[in-house]
Amino acid sequence: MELLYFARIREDIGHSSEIISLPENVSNVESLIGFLRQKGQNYQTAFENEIIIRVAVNQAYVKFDHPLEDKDEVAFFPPMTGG
Amino acid sequence: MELLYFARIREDIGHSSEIISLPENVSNVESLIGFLRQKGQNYQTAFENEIIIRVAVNQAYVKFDHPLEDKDEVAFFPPMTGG
Amino acid sequence: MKVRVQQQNFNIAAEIKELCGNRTDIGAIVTFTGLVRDFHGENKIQKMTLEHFPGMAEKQLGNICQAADKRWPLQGGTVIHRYGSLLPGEQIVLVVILSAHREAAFEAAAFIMDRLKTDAPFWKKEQTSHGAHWVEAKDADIKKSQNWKE
Amino acid sequence: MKVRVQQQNFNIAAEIKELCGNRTDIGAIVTFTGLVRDFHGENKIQKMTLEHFPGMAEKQLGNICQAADKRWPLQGGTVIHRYGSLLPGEQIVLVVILSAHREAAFEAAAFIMDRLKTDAPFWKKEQTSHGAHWVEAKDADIKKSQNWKE
Repeated sequence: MELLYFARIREDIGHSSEIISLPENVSNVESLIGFLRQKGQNYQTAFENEIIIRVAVNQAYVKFDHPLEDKDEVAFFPPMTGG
Repeated sequence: MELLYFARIREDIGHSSEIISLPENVSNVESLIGFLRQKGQNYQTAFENEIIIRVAVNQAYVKFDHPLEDKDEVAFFPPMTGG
Repeated sequence: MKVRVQQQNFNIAAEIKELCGNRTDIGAIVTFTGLVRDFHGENKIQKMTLEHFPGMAEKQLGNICQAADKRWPLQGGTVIHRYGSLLPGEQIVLVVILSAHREAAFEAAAFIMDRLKTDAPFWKKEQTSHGAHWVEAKDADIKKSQNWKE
Repeated sequence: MKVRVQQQNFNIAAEIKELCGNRTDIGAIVTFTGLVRDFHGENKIQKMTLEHFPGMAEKQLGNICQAADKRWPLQGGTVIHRYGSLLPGEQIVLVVILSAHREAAFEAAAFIMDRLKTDAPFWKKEQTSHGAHWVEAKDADIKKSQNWKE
């Protein structure tokens, strides 16, 4: 599973991407965030406030209950501010 | 009094402007149109349908009951179609 | 805002550049360009002739711009309307609006075009494959026609 | 419609020309240009950095254009969004819409900008006289945030 981070979340975590194996107890976006929070203070800070976290799986926006597979690309980022 | 004609009205009448003295019984736009209608078939055709006549006195749009003075510039034209 | 009534063509990039100069406080630029279309209903347009009321045309466009300026927080703008003979594909009218906010810029540009259509003294004559004729105004409502603001 | 995500600047006249070519069936061109402003509230902006999600940015802009095309009778369009470092006064985004009718062109351009703001993966970071910070989205509504279309 490839994880991508953008903008504030990328800065909080300290890198822009990583490859992980889908953890046993991770079935959807919500539980993936729970898993990532345990990886360290930087992840805790990045994922502290779920209200300002957006997720795209395979480049399509999804809700936190979206199921995940090991082949997915999962991107985390704050609300968008382009234009 | 200077009279100006534009677009279809100018073509119907056959010229684009003329100078007349304010006729005795002409007090407003409505009665000026009545006076002009008597000047010939070309004027009758031009002013046949009041619904599609617009008037500007001294370059400001007015209604048919607008009073007139000899020093006024009165312009007649059809509904506008610019843009 | 600037108003121009002219026979010659205009260049949108040059107009924007002249308006903006070196300003850095502008957030949004909305432009509208109106072009001569090749068909009007069934009729193929060969040429379009635009007649106008010199002096009053500029004055009315100025009034419309003033009304827009009162209504929205704008940072400048330009309205150019051409007259004379135009071929299909040629530019007729340009509206450029600057604002710190996009909603204001969009609304003001649309407002100016709507007002311009009914309030600015221009008349289109189409030369078609079936002869020449004056374009009819779209809303020939009697009440509305005599209800103009003084 | 065409979508481009690029670092380099763009030229509005060149984009319009490329879209229109020698076509004579277009009645209206509406454009929106978004610029970097020198102030955000009290903060003087020195620089703006735009981050984006490569691939997904293009895809989302394409989706937004498709939605506009379904909704209005359009004759073509271009959306360009820049990324990287930009100074106050520089261009960020361009939307060009062609249509036979002005209402459609105005509405489609406004729609694309509204959707782009919330749906296209771009993020602005401002370098100000009081340090650098990520620009916050304007509607941080909890419900809305988790209610995205799949």
